Parts: sequence; structure tokens; C-alpha cells
Amino acid sequence: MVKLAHWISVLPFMAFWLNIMFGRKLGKLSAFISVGTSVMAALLAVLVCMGFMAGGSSYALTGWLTVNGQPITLGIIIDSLTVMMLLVVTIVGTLIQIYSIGYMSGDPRYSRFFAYISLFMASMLGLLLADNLLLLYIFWEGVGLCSCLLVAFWYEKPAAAAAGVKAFVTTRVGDTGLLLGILILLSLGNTLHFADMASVKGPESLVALAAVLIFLGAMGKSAQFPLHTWLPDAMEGPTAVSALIHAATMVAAGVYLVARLYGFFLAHPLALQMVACVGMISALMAASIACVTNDIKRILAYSTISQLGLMMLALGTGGYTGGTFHLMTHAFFKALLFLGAGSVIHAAHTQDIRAMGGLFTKMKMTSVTFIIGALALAGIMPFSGFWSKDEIFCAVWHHGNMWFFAALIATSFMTAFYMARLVLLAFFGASRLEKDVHESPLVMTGPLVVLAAFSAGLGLLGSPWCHGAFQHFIQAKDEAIGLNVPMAICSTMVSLSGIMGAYMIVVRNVKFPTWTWLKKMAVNKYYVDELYEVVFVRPFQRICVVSAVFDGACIDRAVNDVGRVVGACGQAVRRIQTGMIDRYLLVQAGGVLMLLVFILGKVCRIF
Amino acid sequence: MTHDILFILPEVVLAAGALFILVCGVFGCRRWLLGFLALASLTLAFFVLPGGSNTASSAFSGMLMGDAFGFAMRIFFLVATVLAVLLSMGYRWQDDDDAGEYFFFLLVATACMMLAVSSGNLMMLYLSVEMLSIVSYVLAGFLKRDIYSTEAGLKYFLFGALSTGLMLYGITLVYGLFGTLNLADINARLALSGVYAPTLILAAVLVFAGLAFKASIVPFHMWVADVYDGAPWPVAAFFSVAPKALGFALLVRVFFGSSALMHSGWPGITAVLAILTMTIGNLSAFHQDNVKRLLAFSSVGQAGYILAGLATGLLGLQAAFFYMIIYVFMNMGAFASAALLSPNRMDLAAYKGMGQRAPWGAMFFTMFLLSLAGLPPLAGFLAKFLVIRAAVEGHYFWLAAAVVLNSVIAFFYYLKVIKIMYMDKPASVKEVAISRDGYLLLAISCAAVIGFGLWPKPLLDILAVIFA
Amino acid sequence: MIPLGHYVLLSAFLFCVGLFGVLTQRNAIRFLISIEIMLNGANINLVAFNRYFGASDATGQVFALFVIGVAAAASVVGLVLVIAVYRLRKSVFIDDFNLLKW
Amino acid sequence: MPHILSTIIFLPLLGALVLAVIPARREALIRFTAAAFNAAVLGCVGALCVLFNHQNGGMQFAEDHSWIGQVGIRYSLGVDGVSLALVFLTALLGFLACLASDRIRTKVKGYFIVFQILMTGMLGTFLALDLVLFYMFWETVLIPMFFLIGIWGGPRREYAAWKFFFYTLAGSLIMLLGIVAVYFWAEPHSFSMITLARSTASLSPVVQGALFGAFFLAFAIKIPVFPFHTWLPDAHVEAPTPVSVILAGVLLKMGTYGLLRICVPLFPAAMTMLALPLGILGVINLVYGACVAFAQTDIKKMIAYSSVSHMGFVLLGVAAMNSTGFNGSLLEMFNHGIITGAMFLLVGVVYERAHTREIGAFGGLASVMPRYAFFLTFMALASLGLPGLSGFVGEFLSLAGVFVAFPSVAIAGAVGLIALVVLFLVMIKKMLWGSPGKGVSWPDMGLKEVCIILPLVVITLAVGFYPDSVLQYQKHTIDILVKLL
Amino acid sequence: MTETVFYIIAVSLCVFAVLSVTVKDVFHSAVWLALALLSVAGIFLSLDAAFLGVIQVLVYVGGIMTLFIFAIKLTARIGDRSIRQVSQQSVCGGIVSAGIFGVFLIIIYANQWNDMMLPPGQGIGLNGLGKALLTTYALPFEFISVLLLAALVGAIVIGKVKQ
Repeated sequence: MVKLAHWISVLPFMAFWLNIMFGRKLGKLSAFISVGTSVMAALLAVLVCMGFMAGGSSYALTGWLTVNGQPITLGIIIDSLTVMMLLVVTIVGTLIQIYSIGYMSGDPRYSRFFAYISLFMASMLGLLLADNLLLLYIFWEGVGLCSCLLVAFWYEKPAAAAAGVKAFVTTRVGDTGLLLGILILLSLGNTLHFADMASVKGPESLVALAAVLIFLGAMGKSAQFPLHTWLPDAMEGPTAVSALIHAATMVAAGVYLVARLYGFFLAHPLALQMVACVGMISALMAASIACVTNDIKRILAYSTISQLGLMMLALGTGGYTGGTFHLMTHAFFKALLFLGAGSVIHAAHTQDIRAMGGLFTKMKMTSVTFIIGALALAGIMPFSGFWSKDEIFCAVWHHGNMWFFAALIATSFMTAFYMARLVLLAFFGASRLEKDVHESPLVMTGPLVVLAAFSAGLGLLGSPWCHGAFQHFIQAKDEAIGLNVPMAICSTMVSLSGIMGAYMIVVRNVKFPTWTWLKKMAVNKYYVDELYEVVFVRPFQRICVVSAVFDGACIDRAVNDVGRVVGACGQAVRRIQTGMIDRYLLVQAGGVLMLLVFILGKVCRIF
Repeated sequence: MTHDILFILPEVVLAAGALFILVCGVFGCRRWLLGFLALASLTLAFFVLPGGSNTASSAFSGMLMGDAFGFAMRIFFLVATVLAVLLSMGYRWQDDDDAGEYFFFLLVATACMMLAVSSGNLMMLYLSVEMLSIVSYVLAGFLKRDIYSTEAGLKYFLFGALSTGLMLYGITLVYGLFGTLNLADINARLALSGVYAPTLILAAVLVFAGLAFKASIVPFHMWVADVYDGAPWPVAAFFSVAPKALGFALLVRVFFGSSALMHSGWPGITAVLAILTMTIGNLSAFHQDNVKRLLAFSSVGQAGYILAGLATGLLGLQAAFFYMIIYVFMNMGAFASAALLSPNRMDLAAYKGMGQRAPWGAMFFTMFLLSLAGLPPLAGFLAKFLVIRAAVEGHYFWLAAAVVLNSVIAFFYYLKVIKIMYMDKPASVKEVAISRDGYLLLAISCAAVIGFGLWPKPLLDILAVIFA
Repeated sequence: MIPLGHYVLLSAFLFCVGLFGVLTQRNAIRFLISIEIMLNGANINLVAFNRYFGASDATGQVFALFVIGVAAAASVVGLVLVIAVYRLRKSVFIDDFNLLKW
Repeated sequence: MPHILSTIIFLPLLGALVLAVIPARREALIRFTAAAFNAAVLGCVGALCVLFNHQNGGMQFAEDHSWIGQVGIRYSLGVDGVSLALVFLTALLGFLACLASDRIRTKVKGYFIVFQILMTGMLGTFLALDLVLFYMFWETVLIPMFFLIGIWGGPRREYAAWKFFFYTLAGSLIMLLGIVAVYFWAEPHSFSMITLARSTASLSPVVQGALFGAFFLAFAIKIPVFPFHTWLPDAHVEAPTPVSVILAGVLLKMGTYGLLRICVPLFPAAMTMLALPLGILGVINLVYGACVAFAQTDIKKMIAYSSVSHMGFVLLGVAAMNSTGFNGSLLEMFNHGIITGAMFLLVGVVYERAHTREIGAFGGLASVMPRYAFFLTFMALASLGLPGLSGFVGEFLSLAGVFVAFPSVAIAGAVGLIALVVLFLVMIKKMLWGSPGKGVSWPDMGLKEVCIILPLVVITLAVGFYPDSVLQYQKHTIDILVKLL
Repeated sequence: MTETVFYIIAVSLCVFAVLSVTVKDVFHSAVWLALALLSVAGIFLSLDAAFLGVIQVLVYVGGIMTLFIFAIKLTARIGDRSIRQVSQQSVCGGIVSAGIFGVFLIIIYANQWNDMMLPPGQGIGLNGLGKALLTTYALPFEFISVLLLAALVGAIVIGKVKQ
């Protein structure tokens, strides 16, 4: 049963080629092809999961390359992490594709959209199934490409095109780090298979550098602190795309990579420490920005960066279960929030939450599901968010570093704050919309309900009632299985205070006079974009112009000058022939004299 | 006695043929018939040639010596003159008189060259060179009503008289030193004594001046451009091929044949002269806009390459003479196609768009120019390759580098002509007709250039025998 | 007794006077005159060497004879060319003939 | 088939002769016969690939006859792993360029005759084993290229043709000096590359260095390496599309092939000594090419400069001096030929419709010409080294190889790769995305144009997914080559 | 006694030669040349080459000088004595020819000819000369005739004026 795993990735790939080749002729049918294949992939994933439960194992496919004498073989890896991620990606992917049938109904390039989505699914699933770092890198770039194509799907808008390029280039910077990490490992003679990544040969410093570089790749893909600028701009793409790629699956690839190489990272505490720090910084920064942004999709984007920061923090502080569990739950409720936002935008035709209001009464289904997602994100008791965030609280507390714990509390507080603010502004209060608003069609609200169910129920897997089913499944090493009651109370209190804060500011509009400069910094996204513009983009353009001018002026002119010089001396020599016979005779007699003097001087040394 | 007569039978046949043509010319035969007669006498001389000369003998009490080198050169001159006669028949002359005298001079010149190259005595050598010069002055100034041709004739005379004067004085000094003018004895006495008196250097330089004038080596090359420019096309073509080859043959006979002179400073100096000849020849041709002067300077450049071969020892001799044989066909072909394509207008603008107006003619001309430049599949490349090989083998690296540098410069102006023919729009689109004899000549030279390019083995074997 | 050196010196002097004449004349005919002087210089050399090398063979004198013949032929052709140029250009001065240049 | 290599080389020449006979006004017949002959060559090369024995790394189908005995020049041909891929590339691109030549309407007969001679020259260069024979074919490529650029080229064609000709000629003549010098310095005097490989290894490094310098100069101009590259953009901009396909696809490879075939086996000591400078040159090529390309406004000049940076990768591969590096550089040569050939064909498609190459002139082509947009995006991604397409494999192997030898150079190379990515993505953004400009309403790619591009796309995908399809041919030869070092 | 005669003739020969080259008027230069040729004939007589002296007088002075006079009369316009006779490079010409003469002097005095005295006995007589002409040097003798013929034909071809 497990041997069919590679079909999970191949099926969507076939759907991609079908849609590309016969896109225009298929029209509406292309949606059903891609949804059909992802449903089949989901079923296969379930089968693989059962096969895995019954003791299935990873298997090899074919040999691919020999680098430095090391044969690199392609294979499929089957273990708890992969199975869990396969299930998450296929289920969320299918739901989002169903949702986008409605969302993209009027679009002229309808079939091309589903082609790209299928290609994305194929690459993402391939990434999960890859059993060595090189194959993972190949699908890694494929995923980056699809995100670029989908973000720039409405390429008539220059902003979308620029965002697509920015996304691909920034992730590509990260991927170069991953590539260099692979090259280092290869040059040290290791095979890149995950199985033997724990026991890597080579000098400590080099391998640590490799680990850091690989994490650089993960940072690029998961939009962590230095390379996060592309995710907010990526919101130019259709919301379904944002939901699928920039919330649930692709951005999770970075965390998946760190989790996959957890043995390797554990062997190098320095790299682990860096993971934690980067996670902390991203979480804090993104959360603070989210509190002050007014565009619904950008709030969710920054929230994603923040949550991923938390996951990285969890992994960095040894919380393998916390990180992975939060990864799973976050995929569901963040997808739900994005799709909810999508249906809100679809109906209200605006993204600015200050211009919305009172949607609760008009869009009952969307509002309820959205609120469930928000509560899950904020980490309120019964919902999945609470359980996974609780795991993270335990892991960080267990790690002992007070700075991390303080950052964790601050982030949870801010998370609760901006989600509550968003919900209050968008769904409650007076309606500031001009036109009336009506509920989205069933094809869009259906997936919302299913996702809401998942967001609510999934958390219970890790709760004591199912006596740690998820922990056993994920083969967690750390022993903090039982519910740590005081930690749970503390996290709930933090979330509730966050919500109260939002309520005070939004409904009671109480002015908090403190930290105005921090508020101004957050509004301007800490000037990171402008920094990159000044440090990287503009100097690069200037270097190019200078080198082009240099190329034309110096080298080209030098070459032409050589031709001119030879021409000039040709002209000079030609001038000797003046046609005057007496000069010729003189040259001849002079020639004889010179020859005489030269030979006598040389041969007989008379002179 | 019969052996002596047999030895010089070819020359006698040529002289008789020349006189016969002279007489026919007087009785008003047309140019084509006279040309045919000239060809007949040349072929007859060719068949008579092997009869008289077994390679070891000398005739007329040392006046002539019949070695393999002399024999080969005599065939060489016959072939060169056949090509020149063909060109003269194919070329459209302005006025058709004096055709008889023209062919008379051509044949007499060939007879002199054949005698000169097989002469074993400096007196005979001087007389035949002087005879050739006198005939050449007349040929250069042949079109007596055209101011350019007469000026060319006069310039050639003035330059030639001074050079042969120098050579004569050199020969008198040689006679003073050795008491005899017979080359064999001179070489023997030179090898014997080994003392290198300054007078001999003086004599050698003066004789070298005379011969270098013929072979257009640098300090004595000033006349080349003006005389070729002024002389009519077939005469210029003949000058660029036969007398130049004679110059080099005599240089080998007098200087490079005997070993005594070789080990002294001569090779170094000839190498320097070779570089000068190449460079000045190619550079002067760089900005030429008159095809004839361009080809004249290119022939000076080619003389430089041949001299480079001579400067580098035995392997170089073979390379130089292989180059010379190929040079005959390339250069005659180039001159012929230039002459046939635009006989009266010599500026490059006349050749604009020749690719459309005379496709075959232009193709032949391109073929010859590329061979002169040294493009691989053609024979020109192989010739240059052998010279470079000889230079590197003799450790004359800067000479080899000079040959390479010069062929880059040379490629420029050869390609400039090709560019003008194919890439510029023609002024007038009327077709340019080439006469039957013209095509025959072009075909022969083209066949030789391509044939020797692809299969040079027979030629190299002959040269190996000559310079064993 | 006259040493051979004097004869050779005399012929060398004549040769150089002829050369000087050739290099500095503007008139073609004076050019020819200088050429004649050079050739006579050579003749003296030839006859002197023949005489001083013991009268076994007559190479020198025969060669001198031929040189006189050749000089005659050369000056005939030279003069004809000069006259032909004069007929067209109405001048005998060498530096007027520079149509063929560069 | 005893003389398969000779038939491959001289079949195009035979085609040229046949074309010479056909009267100039029968253009259709001329195009058909030219295409037929090129197809025949492609067929022969295909047969060659099939008959080629992968396991045996040495020379196969060798032909060796004495040509000019006295001088020691032999007519010896042979194909092995190194040259097989390039011969196939030449035949394929020649055939496709021939099909794409329907844009040439003036002097068609002359065009195809010169084109066939060019093919003979290129095929001969890759198959010759005798240094002088190699040099002869190397030079025969010059004149046809000069005519092709000079007569059928763009506005500044003569200047470009001159520059191209004299740049390459100067280099190759210096190589001639090198060839003659090698002949005399090697112990058993010979021109054949195989015997020389054994005898020159004993030469002192200084002598090897000098000889290597002579050869390297000629190849550096052809590759082109940084200071000698200014002829490439001019030649590309002015050459008609099919000619620039051949120029980019094959002529650049003659330089790098020379490095692998002549410099590495003949001067191993010099190569190992100069590997680092070569690597540094490779990086300069890579970064400098991408930067200058980024600042170009003419699409063809941009792609020309991008070829300069791709050639940087090949140099990196060669500088690695190990089997992975050589495999990478050889594969990169093959891929670059395919990809850049396709890019130029695509540029030709747009140029034929818009008659301008300024990138500013086309915006938003994706909505006007979707099929063209797909192909251009595909090829742009392949050339920026997207994994899963052939570009990546070559670059990855070169980088992996160089990393073992010189880590810092490899890191600089990988960072330089980002410049390449930015270059091509911005090109796609400017040309395809954004709203279509005024008057941009051209028909999409016709069936013929698609059929020309399709084989190249298929090969790029095939090599990308399964690189062993090409690597298997060259693995064993390169192992032998590495053993020589 | 013969020495003094030789030296007188030699000195006069040098004076005549220099005068014929430097004098302004072309006609005077031709006359000085004639005198120089006569003194050369004298030199031949002093070297016991009587026949050569006679030939010299007959051919040179008689034949070639008349040719020159004809040519001068045909080309030189009367009274053009004022036109500059010396070319611009006269100074360089002088230097070069002086240089070459200097080299001659150095070499001749470094040579063994200086001390060679006149051997006893007469030079080659007329019959010796005649025998040499027709036996060892028969080929050049015939060759000279063809040369003169060619010069003749050449002169006619270029000289004749078309009716």
C-alpha cells in the first residue's frame, strides 16, 4: 500500500500538463480535473497513513546523479511527520480548490489558474515525499516558482507582477543558502539522505555553517525575519492562493525542513539557538505590525509570519511536538481565516477593515466560521490553537530561557489583540459599507464549515482526553505529555487580556499614550523594505549601469583603437611611397649602406 | 658539343618561337593567333626540356650547370609564362597593335630566366639578369601613349640600372677576390679558406642588392608599387610572378646554396629583412583603394614570407619554394581575376557588388584572395604553415610570430576587397563578361590552389628530392 | 711599379662619383651619364684584376667587352624611354614624374 | 558504417555543391534540399548516438589516414564522450536553424551554400583528432560566419562581422603558433592529440604554461572569457536569427570544447597550476555577464551577455579539475546550447512581428500571445537554472565540482546565480506581464514555429528529469580524462 | 715612365668624371663624359688591353656618346640652364655616396690587393682574347647578340610614332 506514495505527487502533475495543454478547450472542466486529482491524492494519503500505521516504510525509486563519486538515489520517505503533513496538505488543498471554483468563476484564465494550483500541489507533495536533501531542493524551487506564478496571476496589475518577482527572488536568496548547505555536505562526502543526516561526517565548524545555511533556506521559504518582506506583498495574488500557499502549505515547508532535519540540528546547538532567536524576533515583530495594519489580508499575512516564528521558537527550544502540532493546527485555522477573509472581500469588494462593519448580521455563515478560526488562533480553551500553543508554552518554559518565555507571552497577547480587533471592526458595530452585502454561495461557505470543524476539533488530538494521541503518533522524545494545568491557565489569561485590550480600544476607543514611537515604527513595518531598497536593489542597478558603460567604453573602445592604430601606421608606411624616383634611389643606396654597416659591424666587428 | 646544344635546346626553341612570332606580328596576325603560337613554342620547349639535362653535368665549359634545382626552376618559369600568355590573350587590350612584339618580349624574357637560373657562372648570370631587366623595362613601358605606362617604364629603368650597376660592381670584386667567376670554384675556395674577408662581405652585399631588387626585398622594394600600378595588367601579373621567383632562385643559387656563407651572420640578417618586407608590404596595402597597388604591396608581403622561409635553413628552403610554387598560382589568379573583372578602372569602387555582376569571376577572385591570406583548406595556408613550422623548428620564434601577425594584418585588406565585392551594392547592374581564355586561366590556377591545398604530397616529394 | 690597389681605388672612386651623380641628378639624361661612369669604373676593375692575376685566361677582358655591349643596349632602351616620357610630359626632370604614388 | 564520421562532416559540403547547381530563382527547392541535407546529417548523428558504446570511454569510430606525410599531418577523426553530445547539438541546431531560415528572403541560394560550409566546419572541429585538422576546421568556420553576419545581418552588420572575424582570427593564429610549438616540443613529433596527451605531460610546467597560454587565448576569445567578450553582443545583435542560434548554440562551445579536448589532456601541470585563475575568471564572467545583461535594453544583447555568464559556469566546471566539474561543464555546454538556441528562436519570433528588439516595445505579451508566453517563460526558467529543468543540473554539478577544489569561488558563483535569476525574471516581467502596449496585437506562434521549438523544450525537460540520458555518454571518457591529471 | 703616364691619366679621369657630374649644362656634362671615356681607354692601354681600349673608344665614345648628344638635343630646350639641375635630396645623396666610398676605402686598404705588383710579361694578347671569346665564352657571346636584338626591337617599339 505504501509503495503507491509517489503517485500522490505524480497525479497533480498530470493534471497540470492536461490543463496546460488543453486549457482553453476544457474551460470549466479543468477545475474538476484538478479537484479530482487532489481528492484522489487525499485518499491515497489516507491509505498511506493506514499503511504506515501497519508498519510501512520508505523505499527508493531510481538512481539520479553521481556527485564527487557519491551516487544520489531518489526515494520516498514515509514516517510520522510526512504522513501528518501529507494529510494536512491534501485535505487543505482540496478544500481550497473547491472554494476557488466559486472564487475564480469569472476569471478569463480560469484553466491556467487550476493548472498552476495542480503544479503547486504536485511540487509541495513531492517536497514532502523526498527522501534526500537534493530532491527536496528541486521541489523546493518548484514550489517557489508556483508561488511566483500564482502571486503574479493577475499580471495586468504592475503591483502583482512586481510582487511575484519579489517573492521568487527573495525565496531564491534563501534557496541559495540551502544550495550552499547541500554543496558543503556533498563536498564533505555525506550522502544527503535524511536517514543518515544525524551522523554527518566532517569538521564541526563546516557542518555548523551548513546547518545555518540550510536554516537560511527555511527562513526564505517560511518568511522569517530578514527574508519576510515578500509575504505581505504576496497578498496581491488571489485570496485562494494566499490561503493555500501563504498560509497553510508552502510557508510551512521551512518549519517542515527544520523538523525533518531535527536530528541534524540537535547535534549543533549553535544552529538550534539561531533558529530560536530568529523565530522570536519574527514573532514579536510581525505581531506588532499586525496590530496596526488595517488591510485584512495583510493582518493575516503578518499573523502567519508571527505564528511561524512561534513554531521556529518551539523547535529551537527543543519542543519538537509543540512545533509540529502547532504547524498542523495552524494550517487549518489560518486557511479558514484566509478563506473567510476571501469571502468577505468577495462580498464587500474592499480589504480595509475600517471600511467594513456589521457583517455578522448579513453574512452569518462566514462570520461564525471566521470567529471560530479567530478564537482558535488566539488560543482559547476548546479550540485547536489552545492545545498546540500550550505545548509550545510547556516547551519554552521547560527550556528555561526567560527571554524566550517573555517573548512568547507578548506574542500571544498581541495575537489575541489583533484578532479581536479585526473581528470587532469587521463583523460587529455599525455597517460602514455603501452597498448591501449578501452571503457567498455554498461552494465557498461549504469548505469554510469543514475547516471550522477541523479548527475546533483537531486540538483535542493532543489533549489529555485522547491521552496524547498526537504525541504518540509523532514519536515525541520529550516526556511532557500530561496537561500542565498552571501553564494552561497562564496562556488562557494572556489571550483573554489581549481580547479585553482590543475591546477597550475598538469599542470604548480608549487612547493608550505609551510607546508612540514603537507604534510609528510598526506602522512603517520597521522600514525593512526601504532598507533593502537602499542596500541591495538600488546599488545593484547602479552597478549594472556602470558595468554596461564600462563594457562599452573601455573594452570596446580598446578593441576599436587597436584597429585604428594598425590603420594609422599603415597610412604612415604608405606615405613613404611619394612617387619621387630620387627618394626611391636614395632609399636603395641608403639600404645598401645600412646593410654594409650592419653586416660589417656584426660579422667582422670592424666598427 | 651536342650535349651542350641539347642542354640549351629549350631556350633556343623559345628564342626561335619568339622571332617567328615577331615576324608573324609584322604580317598582321591577330593577337589570339600570336598567343596560340606563343603557347605552342612554350609547350614545345617544355617537351624538349628533359632531353638535355642529366642532373650531374655542366655545359658550355661551366657556363651552365644542370642540377635538379635548375631543372625544376626552368619548368616553373615555363608554367608561369604559360599562365601569363593565357592572361594576355584573355585580357581586353585598349589598342591591339604591337601584339607580336609583346609576345616576343615575353618569350625572350622566359628564355633569359631559364638561362639565368641554370647559369653556373656569375658573368652568365649577370648577362641574363641584365637581358631580363632590359626586356622588362620595355614591357613595363609598353603602352607608349599612356602616361602611366611610360612613367612606370622609366621608373623601372632608373631603379633597375642602379641595381644592376651595384650588382656588376659586386661581381667585379668577387672576381678580384677569387680570380674566377665560376660558382662551383668560388664555393670550393670559400669552403676551403674559411677566412671571411671584409671585401667578400662588400661584394656579397652588392650582389645581394642586385638580386634583392628583382625579389622586391624591403630596402629595394620601392619600385614595385609604382611599376605594377603603371604597367598594363598582364605585364604586372608577369612581373609579380616570374622575375620575383628568379630573384629568390638566384639568391638561393648564390647565397644560400653554399654552406660557407650560411654559418656567418646572413641567416639572422635575412630574417630581419624578411620581417621588414612582410610588415612594410602588408602595412602599405592596408589603406590602399587601388586594387593594383593593393595586389602589388601584397606581393611584397608574400615575398617577405618566402624570404622568411629562406632564412631558416634546409627545412625553410623547402617551405620557401613550396610557397613560391603556390604563390605563382595564387598571385597569377588574383591578378588575372582583378584584371578580367574590371580592366580599365582600378579603384576598389569598381568592384562594388561584383558578387551579383560576375558571380563566377567574383568567386574565383575570393578564392585566390583567401588563399593569399592563408585560409586553411586552400594551399596558401599550407604554404604559410610550412614557413611557420620551419621558423619554429629553427628556433626563430619572433620570425614565426611576425608571420602570424602579418597574416592577421593581411587578412584585413584581402577581406576588404571581398567585402566590397559581396556586401556593397553595385553601381551598375550590367553583367561583366569574362573571355574564354580568362576562364581557362582562372580554372587552372583555382584547380592548382585547391588541388595542392588538399593533396600536396607530390609537390613536397619533388622538393625533398631537390633539397635532399 | 703600379700596385693593383691604385687601380681598384680609381675604379671605386669612379663608381662612387657615378653613384653620387645618380642620387643627386634631376635630369634623366644626366642619370644615364652617371650610370655610364659607374659601369666604366667596373670595367677598369675587371681589366685590372685580369692583368694582375697573371695572363692565364681572359675572363676579365671578355667580361669588360660584354659590359660595354650591355651598357650600350641599356642606354639605348633608357634613352628611348626618356624620349617617350618627354614626348608625353614635355619634361625630363625625374621629380616631375610622380603620378604613380601612394 | 566504417566512414560514418567522414560522411557526417562532408555531407553538408556535398549539400553545398548540390545547392550550387540549382538555379537561384527556385527558392522553394533550395530550402527543401538544404533542409533535406541537414536532416540527413541529423540522421547520421542519431545513428552515431545509437551505435555509440557507453561503457567504452576511449575514441570510437576512429579514422586515421596519413594526409601530408612529410609534415606529419594525419587525417584522423574520432568521437568519444566529450564530443558526441556537441556533435548532436550541432546537427540538431543546424537542422532547426535551417528550418527557421524561411525569414531569409534575399540571396537565398548564397545563404544556404554558406550555411552548409559553416556546418562542415563546425562538425569537423568537434570530430578532428589531429591538431592541424582541428585548426583547419576551426578556421573554415570564420569565413561563412563573416558572410552570414555581413550580408544578411542587421544595420551595423559590417562592423559586427569585421569585429567577430578579427577577434577570432587573431586568437586562432596564435593557437597555430602553439600547435607548431607543441609539435616540436613533444618527444615523438606528432600532431595527433592522443599521442601528444601522453608525451607532453613530461614537459616542464613553465613550457606547458607557455603553450597553454597560446591555446587558451584562442579558446578564451571564442568562449568568450571576460576581457575578450565584446564581439559577442555585436555579433548576436546584427546576425539574423538562425545565424545567432548557431553562433550562440555551437560556436561558443568550440572554445570550451577546445579547453577540454586540448588544454586539459595536453597540459595537465599547467592546468592544475592555473585552475584558480580560471575559476576566478569563470566567476567574473558569471557576475559581470549577468550585471551588464541586466542593464541592456536590446533583448538579443541581453541574451548574448547572459550566454557570457552561462559560459562562466562552464569555466567553473573546468577549473574544478575533477570528474564532477568536467561532467558539469560538459553538460552545461550541451544545455546552454539547447536553451540559448531556443531563446534566440523565440526572440526571432517576436522580432519578425515587431521588427524591433527594444524590450520596452513589448509589454503584456502573455495576454496577446499565450503560447509564446509559455515557451518564453519555460526557456527563461530553464536558463536561470530552475531545478527540474536541464539548466540546473549542469550548474549544480559544476558548482559541486568547484566547491571541492575552491570553496570560495563556488560560493561567489552561487551568489552570482542570484543576479542571473533577477535578470531573467525581470525580463519576463517586462516582456510578458503588465498591460499590453498600444498596437501590440500580433498573431500567436504558428504551427511551424512551435514545431521548431518543441524538440528543444522536450530535450530540456528530459535532461532536467533524467540527466543520465546525457551523462552516461560522457562519464567514462571523463574518468579517463581525470586519470590523466 | 709608364707610372707617371698612368697617374696623369688617372687624375684627369677623376677630374673629368667629377666635372661631368657637377657641371650645370647637360651638353657640357656629355662632353666631359666623352673625355672621361677617352681617358679610361688610356687606362686600358696602360694595362696592356689594347683591343679593349680601341673598342672603348669606338663603341663608347663613338656610339653611345652620339646617342647621348641626340637625346640631349631632342629633349633639352635651349637656354634652360637656369632650371635647377640638382634634386632636393642632393645633400643626402652626397652623404650616402660618400659613406659608401668610405666603406670602399676602408675595405680596400684592409685587403691584400695593395701590395700586388704587376707580374712580368704582357697581358692577354688579341689572339688569346679571340680564342677565349669563341671557346669558353661562346654562349655569352651568342647571348649578347640576342640581347642587342631585343634592345633594338624594344627601342623601335617604344620609339616609333604611329602614322
